[in-house]
Amino acid sequence: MSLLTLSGVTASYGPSQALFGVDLQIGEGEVLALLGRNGMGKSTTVKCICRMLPAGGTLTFDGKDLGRLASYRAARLGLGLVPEGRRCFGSLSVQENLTAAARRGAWTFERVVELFPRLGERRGQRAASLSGGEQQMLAIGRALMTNPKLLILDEATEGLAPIIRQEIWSVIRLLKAETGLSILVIDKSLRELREICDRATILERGRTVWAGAIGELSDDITHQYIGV
Amino acid sequence: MIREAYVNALTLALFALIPLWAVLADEPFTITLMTRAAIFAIAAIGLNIALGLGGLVSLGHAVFFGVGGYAMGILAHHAQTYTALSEWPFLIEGTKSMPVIWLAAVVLSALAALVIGILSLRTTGVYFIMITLAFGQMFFFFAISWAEYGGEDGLSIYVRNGFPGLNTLDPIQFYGLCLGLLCLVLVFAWKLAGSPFGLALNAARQAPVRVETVGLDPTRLRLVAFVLSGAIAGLAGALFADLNRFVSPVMFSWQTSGEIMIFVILGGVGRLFGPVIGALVFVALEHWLGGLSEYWHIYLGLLLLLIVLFGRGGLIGMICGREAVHD
Amino acid sequence: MSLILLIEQVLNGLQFGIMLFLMAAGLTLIFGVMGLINLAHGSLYMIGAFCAAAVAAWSGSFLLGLVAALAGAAIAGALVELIVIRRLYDKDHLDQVLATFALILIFSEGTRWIFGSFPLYLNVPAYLSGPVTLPGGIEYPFYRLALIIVGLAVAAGLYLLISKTRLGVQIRAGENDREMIAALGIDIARLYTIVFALGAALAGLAGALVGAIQSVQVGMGEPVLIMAFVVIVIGGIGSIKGALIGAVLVGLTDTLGGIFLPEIMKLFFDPSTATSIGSSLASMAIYVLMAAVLILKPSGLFGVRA
Amino acid sequence: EPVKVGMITTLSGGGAGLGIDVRDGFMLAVKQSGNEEIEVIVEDDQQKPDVAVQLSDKMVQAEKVDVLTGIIWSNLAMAVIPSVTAQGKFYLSPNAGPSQLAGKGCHPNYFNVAWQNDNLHEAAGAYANFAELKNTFILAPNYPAGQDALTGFKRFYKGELAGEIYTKLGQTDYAAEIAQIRASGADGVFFFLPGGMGISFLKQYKDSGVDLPVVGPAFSFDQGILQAVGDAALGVKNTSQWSKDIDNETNKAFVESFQAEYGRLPSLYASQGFDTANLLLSAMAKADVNDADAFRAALEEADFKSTRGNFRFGPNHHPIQDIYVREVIKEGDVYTNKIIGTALTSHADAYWSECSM
Amino acid sequence: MTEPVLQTLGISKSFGALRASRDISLDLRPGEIHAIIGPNGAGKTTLIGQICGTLRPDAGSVRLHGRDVTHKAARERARAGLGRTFQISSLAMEDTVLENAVLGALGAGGRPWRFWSNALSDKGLRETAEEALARVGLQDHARRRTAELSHGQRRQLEVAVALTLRPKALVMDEPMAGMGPEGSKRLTGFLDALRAEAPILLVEHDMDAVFSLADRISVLVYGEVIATGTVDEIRADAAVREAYLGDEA
Ligand SMILES: Nc1ncnc2c1ncn2[C@@H]1O[C@H](COP(=O)(O)OP(=O)(O)OP(=O)(O)O)[C@@H](O)[C@H]1O
Ligand SMILES: Nc1ncnc2c1ncn2[C@@H]1O[C@H](COP(=O)(O)OP(=O)(O)OP(=O)(O)O)[C@@H](O)[C@H]1O
Ligand SMILES: [Mg+2]
Ligand SMILES: [Mg+2]
Repeated sequence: MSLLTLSGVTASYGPSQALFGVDLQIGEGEVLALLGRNGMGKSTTVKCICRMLPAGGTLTFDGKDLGRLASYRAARLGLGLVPEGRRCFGSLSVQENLTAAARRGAWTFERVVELFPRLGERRGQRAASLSGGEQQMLAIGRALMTNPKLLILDEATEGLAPIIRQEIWSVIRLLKAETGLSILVIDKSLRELREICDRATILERGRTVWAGAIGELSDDITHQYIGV
Repeated sequence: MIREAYVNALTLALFALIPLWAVLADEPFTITLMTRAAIFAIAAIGLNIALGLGGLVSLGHAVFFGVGGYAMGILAHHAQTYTALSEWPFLIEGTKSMPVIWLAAVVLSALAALVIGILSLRTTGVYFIMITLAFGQMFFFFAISWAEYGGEDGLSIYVRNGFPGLNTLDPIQFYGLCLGLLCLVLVFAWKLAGSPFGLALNAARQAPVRVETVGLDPTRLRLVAFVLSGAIAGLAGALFADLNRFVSPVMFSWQTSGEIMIFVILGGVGRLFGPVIGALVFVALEHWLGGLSEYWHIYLGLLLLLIVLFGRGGLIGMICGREAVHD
Repeated sequence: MSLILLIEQVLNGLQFGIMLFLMAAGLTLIFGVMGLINLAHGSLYMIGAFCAAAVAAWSGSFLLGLVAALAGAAIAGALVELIVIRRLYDKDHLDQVLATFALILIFSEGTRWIFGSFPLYLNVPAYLSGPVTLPGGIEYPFYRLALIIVGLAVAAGLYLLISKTRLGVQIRAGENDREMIAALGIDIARLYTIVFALGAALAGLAGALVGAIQSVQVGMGEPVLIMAFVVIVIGGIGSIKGALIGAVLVGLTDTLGGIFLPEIMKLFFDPSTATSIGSSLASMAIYVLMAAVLILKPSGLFGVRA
Repeated sequence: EPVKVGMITTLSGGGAGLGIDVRDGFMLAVKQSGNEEIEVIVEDDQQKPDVAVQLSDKMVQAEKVDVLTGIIWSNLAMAVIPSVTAQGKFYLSPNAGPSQLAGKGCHPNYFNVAWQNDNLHEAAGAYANFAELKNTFILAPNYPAGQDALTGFKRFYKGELAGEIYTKLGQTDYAAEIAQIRASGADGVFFFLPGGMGISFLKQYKDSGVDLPVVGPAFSFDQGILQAVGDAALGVKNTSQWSKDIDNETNKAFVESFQAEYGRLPSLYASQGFDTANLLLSAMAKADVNDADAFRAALEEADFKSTRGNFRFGPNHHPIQDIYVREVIKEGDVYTNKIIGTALTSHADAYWSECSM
Repeated sequence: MTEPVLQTLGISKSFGALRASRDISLDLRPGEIHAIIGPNGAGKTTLIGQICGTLRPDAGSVRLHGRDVTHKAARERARAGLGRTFQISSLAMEDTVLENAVLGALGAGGRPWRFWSNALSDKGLRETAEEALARVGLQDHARRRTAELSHGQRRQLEVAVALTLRPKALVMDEPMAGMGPEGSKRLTGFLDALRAEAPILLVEHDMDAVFSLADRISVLVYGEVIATGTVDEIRADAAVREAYLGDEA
């Protein structure tokens, strides 16, 4: 059974429509890549899932209709968001950023620090003065602290050093293997995505134009829709 | 949604036609009200340059309004009593001539804005609001105890000052003068918004670091905006004092600063005609509701509340929607 | 001036400062922590005082009056948040200014409509009134000592709430990015209603406590509002410690300025002129202090640079 | 054609109580006269000078009133009166009496039916002598009326001053001043702190344990405000040209009918409004308002029954009247005043000689 | 050897106990792309801040065209021809794309004190702006509000604004971040061509781009330059692999 299902989702920013019909499914324990060029609606889709933007069409998560829920209720169903641009709470310390989001479960402050030791070193520092990469780790840690069923990573490796990026990919692999967490990833690094994702969905101008197992993603298709 | 240009034209038409009607219908008080609205509009346009364009939320514009007012009060007072304003280092005499008074008001309030601006612009955001308020309060308390010019009682000048070729005692002629100045100030504000300076100032409000990295000094841009803004408010202050033939420390009070700001917000921050519409509507409401009940403030409050809750970006925002992307 | 008098005046300054803190405490929460410009804070202060006066007159109990002040202001605050403020979080700060200005009009005239145009009676209860003698022979009103204690307790409570509890962390996170904290599963809307009501209750409490030694009348909240803003800004927005220190600084400046400036002026002018000039300067003193602090430290004494 | 009266007074905001009382007193007199020939237009000045000026323009230009009245505050009076009298209108002041308008700035069309601002303070000074205060501490807010108050007090007071301080306008905490009073060795305190300032001062004074005798003008002890001060005011002596127990028929009838009409005791301000209306009505009975000279002469005669008993105008159109000393007492549950003596008899103001009228 | 366009001489900077830059000396020569890589938090942005004038070094000096600019404000360095893009987009969001570009042109001209003429109808300004937009491929979006752009498009605009300055040297903080693969590829090609016009100090975590573009690479770790060299030298450096590259070499 699929954990998250979107069908025919539409959304607009004021008068300008950004999504025209997005269909997408993520099964339990599945890792899905959401692909597309810049500005094609990936982040907008994520916003619709997290109820940060009103959406048309149907969205169900874990058997429940997301349609009319307030953002915080949707999140409590088990959505953990690492948003585009990190959006850490700048005036809070690292530790406070993490505790603000905490919900009961396997992920605790200690475990997050274990995952990202650097956050432990900087636990008292205000998030606004962290380096870009540190902020990115904080954003991931913060999402994990909510102990989600579905982790949504919107460009979560943006701006990270290769070695850390590798680390994050291995964390994702680990999460996938050990905890059975479902994950939605948006990332530009196709190479890694091919390795860890089960399936992929491609957006073009606010529509789902391709969906399938990652193995079926041919070079022709990526060339057509992603440009590489 | 109605095009903003139509709303602007309609507003100007109201400013032209209502007083005309008032003359024909012999309703001189309506002219006085419109004069009041026009003067407040000038002050609010001044503030809007700092507030809307520069993002400088000044709760101290009463200072400039008051400096303008006192420039007029003091000059006219000395002219009236045939005493010199100062004899050293050089002789300064009072005057009852509006153009001279305006010049003095503009120059003095610009100076005040320069000094206050230099000191205040070190701060940003809420701190800026509060430091400008602090300067306002200093002027207010100073004026209250400035016995020489009436202290809290203020200064009356019994006859309105003169303008060459006009009879300013005639309400409609004085109104014409104010309307003329309002139009001038409007044109200036309009040109300013589209000018290189306006563009840079606008960007300095949104992304000061960006402005800095293209080689401009955001603080200096803001300072110039603040001075321009103060000078215009000063001009309005001189006119307001002349309308009432009276100045008092109330012109310096934080409530006055607040009111000027309310005009801008009510009409629409950063929109050319926002302050004008705000001032007109506020004066009209005050007048009309004042006659309804002793507790008319409640109605005024409710109306303002409805406007904020259901309109985005003040009255203009409510009528015309969000600002069009201009070419 | 005798040493005893000097000490007493310093004590008065401190005491006035803590009273200012009490008045500013609610504002620190709403403005400093939630980041909401609430001009109607003074109105909540007034509502507290009026509720206390009405209930104390009816029941004869000052304590019941205080309870009523807390409850009345909290309810008013919660309603305001639910009906008005809630719709303004995602709007411009300036819309908050206009809306809360409108609320001042409504509250002031509404209060006058209900309670009439004359000041109300609210007095210190017998068991708290009269002077006590402090070590050194200073006679000091007992009630003011009580105010100091309440003020310090509120300061400590707020400090713990904001910096030590998860609730405090979430409130501050909400100020940074409301949308994001909601996306993490926190019902920020309800949280804000609670915080706003709490801030309002503190304002109401201050109104009742301070109203007992001042006059309970329409418009009593506006000067307080300005003072409270001054206090918070000097201390640095968002810092409880800053607000407390700012309050004491303002209290000392105001009190000692009022005493010493006229004396200093007497060195230069005849007594009558000197008192007049001196007290004009004294009325400006706290604003000069605020401007000076901000010029030297643009984000207040303990504020963090945005 | 009826006489049109424009009343500009404070009906909203914190100072509304005074304006409402003046209005109610005035309207009561008009109603009792049964005179159909008078039309009163009332407007709220919000205690703002510029609004008052606007309204006076409106009254003169649009309503074409014959007589203006109603202003409570000196600063509003200074903004309005010179210009309306210059335009040939009559102005009858039911409350404010700034010194400029009594002296050099007096005007034939301006009549003050209340007092010159200094009067009650002068009476307090006289009373302080009588009460044998030798070393008084005096305080008032730092603005023109406050400065006039202390000057007025000193004009009649003969003893020493233990201290003289100006407080901030709108100040609400007086701990520091009270400490100064305590330390000054004074044997009495005179203060002029109108409105909420006086309430705060008295409450705090009482609570401080300093128990020197206090005198002040009636403003802080008037009917509207006393209930809010409560016990703290009991026994305080204050000076006033009116009190509800002044023993004459007019006053008795006024107090009774006011209470019947509005359900509260009348205040000083109500009596002033009432007297102002009666003065106007008396002049209307004698002359046509359009005949300015005759009407002015009729006003000058002050041929009406004042609630204060003796009342006449001096050459500068300010009252010559007795000023009483009252003591705050409690009648049942209500705090009120009782006359205990007369401070000054047939007292005129200090400025009339400067008036060249 | 040609004179460096940009040079830092032993600059150091601490935040409290944290030494974010330690005695860093490096330079940028005409026509080259000099990449700076290093782990997150190594102090790259801090270094750029000091070069561009938004941070003041505790010690050391910065030279632009041989002139000491250590004590010059950011805007003065910009006017002297130093262009910069930010790690986190910093643009006037309510303004249109074109207006943002015109702002750059305006700053380069250094004449914002014109209160009467219209900025957008000024031919010089507008041409400069439109040309820069066209070069990054945003010409079709000129009339849109910046807030409506997607993340990647904003990055392009950042570069465009820097170009309107007609810079003599460019300092870019992670220009590829947030660009899709296609966008990165295009930007790579673009920077490659740009280096002749203005040498580039490039901070970037996208190793494909760095390896294909950089003439030299400096590696910053804990605020210290641990290695400088050609692509091949750096790829082969064990310390760099351990601290930064991992197996991506
Ligand atoms: N706040 C906004 N207001 C108006 N339009 C917007 C807004 N945010 C995004 N858009 C528009 O919606 C479309 C989709 O944007 P979205 O951010 O979802 O793209 P994306 O696929 O995430 O791109 P990228 O890879 O660059 O992040 C774009 O055309 C963009 O211009
Ligand atoms: N204002 C500041 N106060 C305290 N610490 C700071 C401040 N600015 C930066 N730092 C710290 O200095 C270190 C260097 O930060 P910097 O932003 O330069 O890193 P970076 O190399 O650009 O990293 P990234 O690649 O992740 O962007 C980080 O550990 C950061 O937390
Ligand atoms: Mg995106
Ligand atoms: Mg960085």
